[in-house]
Amino acid sequence: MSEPCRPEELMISAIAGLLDDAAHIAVGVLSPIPGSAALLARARTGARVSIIGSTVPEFRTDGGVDLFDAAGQGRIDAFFLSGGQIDGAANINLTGIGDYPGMDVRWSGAFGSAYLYFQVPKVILFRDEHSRRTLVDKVDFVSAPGVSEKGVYRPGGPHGLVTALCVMLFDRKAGRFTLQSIHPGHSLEEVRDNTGFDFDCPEHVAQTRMPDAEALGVIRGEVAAAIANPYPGFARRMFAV
Amino acid sequence: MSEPCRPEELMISAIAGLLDDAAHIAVGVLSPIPGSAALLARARTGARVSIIGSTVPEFRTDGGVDLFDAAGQGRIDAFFLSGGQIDGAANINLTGIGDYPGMDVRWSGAFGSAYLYFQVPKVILFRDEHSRRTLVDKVDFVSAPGVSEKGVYRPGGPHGLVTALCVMLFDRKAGRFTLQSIHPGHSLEEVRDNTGFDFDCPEHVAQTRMPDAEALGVIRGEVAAAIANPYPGFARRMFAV
Amino acid sequence: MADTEFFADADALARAIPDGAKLAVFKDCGVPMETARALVRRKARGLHLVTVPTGGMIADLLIAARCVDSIETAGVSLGEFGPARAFARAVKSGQIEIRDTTCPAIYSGLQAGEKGIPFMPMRGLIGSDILKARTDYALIGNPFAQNDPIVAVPAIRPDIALIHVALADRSGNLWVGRQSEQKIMAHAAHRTFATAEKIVDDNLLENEQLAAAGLSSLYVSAIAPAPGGAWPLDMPGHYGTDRRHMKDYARVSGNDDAFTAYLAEHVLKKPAAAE
Amino acid sequence: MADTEFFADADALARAIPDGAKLAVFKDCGVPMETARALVRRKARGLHLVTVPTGGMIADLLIAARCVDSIETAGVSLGEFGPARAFARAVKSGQIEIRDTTCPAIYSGLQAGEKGIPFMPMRGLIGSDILKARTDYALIGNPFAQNDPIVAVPAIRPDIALIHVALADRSGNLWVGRQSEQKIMAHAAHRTFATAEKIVDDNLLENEQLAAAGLSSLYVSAIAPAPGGAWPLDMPGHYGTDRRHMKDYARVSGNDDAFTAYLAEHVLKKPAAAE
Repeated sequence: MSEPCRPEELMISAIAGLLDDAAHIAVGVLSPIPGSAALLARARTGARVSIIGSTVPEFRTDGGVDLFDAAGQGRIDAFFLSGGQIDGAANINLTGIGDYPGMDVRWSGAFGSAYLYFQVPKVILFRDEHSRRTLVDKVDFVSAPGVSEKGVYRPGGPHGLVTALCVMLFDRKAGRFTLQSIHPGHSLEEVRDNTGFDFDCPEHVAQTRMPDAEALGVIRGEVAAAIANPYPGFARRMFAV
Repeated sequence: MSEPCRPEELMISAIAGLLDDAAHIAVGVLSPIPGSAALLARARTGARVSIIGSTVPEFRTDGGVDLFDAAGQGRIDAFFLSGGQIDGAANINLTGIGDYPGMDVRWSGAFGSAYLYFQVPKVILFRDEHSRRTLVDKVDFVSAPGVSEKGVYRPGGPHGLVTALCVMLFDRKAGRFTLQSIHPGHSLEEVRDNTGFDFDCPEHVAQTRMPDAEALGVIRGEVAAAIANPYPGFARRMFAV
Repeated sequence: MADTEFFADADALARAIPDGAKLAVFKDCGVPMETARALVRRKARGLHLVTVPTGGMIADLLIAARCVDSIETAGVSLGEFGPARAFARAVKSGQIEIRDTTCPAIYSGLQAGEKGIPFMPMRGLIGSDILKARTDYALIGNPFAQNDPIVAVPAIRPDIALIHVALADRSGNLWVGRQSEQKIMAHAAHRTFATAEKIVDDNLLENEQLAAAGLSSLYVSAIAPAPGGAWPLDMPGHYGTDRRHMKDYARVSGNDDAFTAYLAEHVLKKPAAAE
Repeated sequence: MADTEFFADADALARAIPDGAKLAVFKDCGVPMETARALVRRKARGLHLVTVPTGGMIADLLIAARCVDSIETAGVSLGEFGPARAFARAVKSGQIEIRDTTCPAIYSGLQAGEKGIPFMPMRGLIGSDILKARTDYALIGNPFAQNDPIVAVPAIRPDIALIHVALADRSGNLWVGRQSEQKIMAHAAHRTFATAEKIVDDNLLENEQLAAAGLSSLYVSAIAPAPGGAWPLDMPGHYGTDRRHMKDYARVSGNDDAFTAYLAEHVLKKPAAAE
């Protein structure tokens, strides 16, 4: 394992660290880094992993009715969401910027977020780009809300946020993020400068733990091999498989 | 066609006469006479016929979710129901006699009646035995009501009643049966004596039309052959096929 | 999410079904008769049956053997073989609690369970004595129309969906064939216990033709081999109904002495599977 | 119930789709691309698309070719090939009406349509700006609990479900494979128009293995042969995605001149089917 840990591998390892207690992890389309993290968690804990778009039978789920119903049945423990914008209350915006509906910037749409964010107990937000453009004070459009009023049925919700700079955990009662760890090579100042929302910060912020040699071996071995089925481009780029 | 028309063949013909405008006729379990009538109607009009329990692909329906949903979609035009008791308001009782739930006589249960009676535009009631035991003033238990209050969504309901003695039509507005025709060999008096409910009667009651030679030929030919798949016992007994 | 557990036979599988469990069983084509017999052999008690949507010999047998406390059903009958007399007698005597309904209400309740929603609206039922007796159903308004009442059928989530299938694989996947309702049952139930005519090595979900009627191991908690497991009922592609046996059963149903003899001969000592 | 009508090709089938029709199209594995191109060729106008539950190239192409007045969708994107620029531009300019929602709400609406019920309760959505914009959705109470609001998604009944399948037979039955959602679409829609890779003589519903994923002719109004009919998208068991073509399309999407050239080359003159 001569090659040093790459930023993507650190994020894979950081996300996997949040998945220890999830028995069934589902992964949406276009999520190769969370997908790899789910597979790393699987190698450690034996978790079941379902990846939308994979044709490997053990990962297969079509992202159709069955997937959403399974979430409703409580059979999915962890899922990943992203957003064009994510704000300090963990609201996510996958719809666009500006006044709805004739927005200045129009993205693809909410997909399953406005449902799965409510149903899956542990939703991990993932956004590689950590900037004031992506992590905003308040999203322009709430595709899916981070917290719900009392009385709204919501077994699920945000657990944490992983970016290229840090890991934050979300406190559902307070409705706020707390900085959990900063990736090696980055500083609290850098995180503050690039975050558009206010968040809580412990006195001493830990450094995100680097994946050890064993973890890197798993990532570059069985994870790389498995992730190539749904995400051939990613696997080629990252692992040359 | 030397053999004279049998009572079952007359009922088959009488029921088929009520099905002229039905493009899709569904038949429940244990309904060989209505099933034969549906097949006779099909020979005349080209109607689609679905028979629960048949394994012939063109008649096949499993009586599962698809059948009930198809009725909800408006894709079934005619269906048949029977009852341990049927009353003058076309209420049917498939549940039992006496006080519910510990009834003196307990039958199998309502099956799909409490739904299909509401959804299928033309429901034909069929009960071979015409007696004060089966055709009562008021059913002990309403498994499915004949008429509904204003405001209740009900595109379907009872169209008529065929027994071993006669054909009655049901007036949904009045909520009453009208005698339509009496089978050859039977009298109005006999019908009155054996009917436990009050019904309307025109001044001159027609005789139920006997199936002509062509109809008998179809019944004993293609209908007998087709009905043998879901109802082998009936076909053997009736048509020796 | 525990992995699928494999049992040696229906008796071992039935021992894992707790007394008092709420069991869903399908009406035909894959009735888990051998599991039912194994439940009788292990003297299961206090079961709550949900017939999907109607019941036949399996319900009558379990009731006659005093395994059942309550039944939710759209109807129980032996079909062309006659009435289910043990069922009728147990309802009349109050030996079991009866929760009458209509076929699509069972499906609606299971589909609500499958979706994780508290209820499913359903047309029909209004004005019936069934609705009057089902105080657990509600009448609600259609929010998109004036004065349009509709029944809300509460979700049904059985403890265990009990099914018999043609094929299972070593990964815990099942092939349910035309009986797509068995998928609804498995989704709605907390756990699914299946017996199978055959357990194969190849993953069923890798076969494009079979996969369409496949049920993922995600839903399957337990599998046991049981060739002839639906006997004396039919299993399409494997065997037809044992009509002579059904006629015999119809005669003993509801007759104590005859049923005791039937149990001794056909249930308590494990019968050879019919082919 | 008219019998299934057979058309010579997708162009003949597209001529039977009226302007202004509300069309449901599935997200992948059987996207009726050739029918979409035929709709562009016949200059269809005023279509209302319901993507099940999301849309890709088919929505983007029909919008760019000005066939579409409105779209109900959980999202439109070319996936790994990039954003659906024609879609985004048409939403921004108001060229099309957008009815945003979330995936399971499309399924819930279609399943309500399938069951003939006016609405389906659905968890989630509360507190989102999607729900605020969907004034056709309602918030109702759960009749079985206190203070438990839930969204009522109104039934969706498309005029036509537009699908592309691997197999059709001469009796009008289809084989939809793993894509069981295409059955939901067909049930919910008033009519289903299908193109097929292949039309076979044998009745698909007679084959026990195929029947489980069969869609009865009861639901199928029109069938036309269209080998390669999903191109440039994939058709499992037949062909994969034409990735080079998708990259080309992603480049022309939202660029008027380039799109005009694309139309001329790949749509207005009928392209050879990809294998």
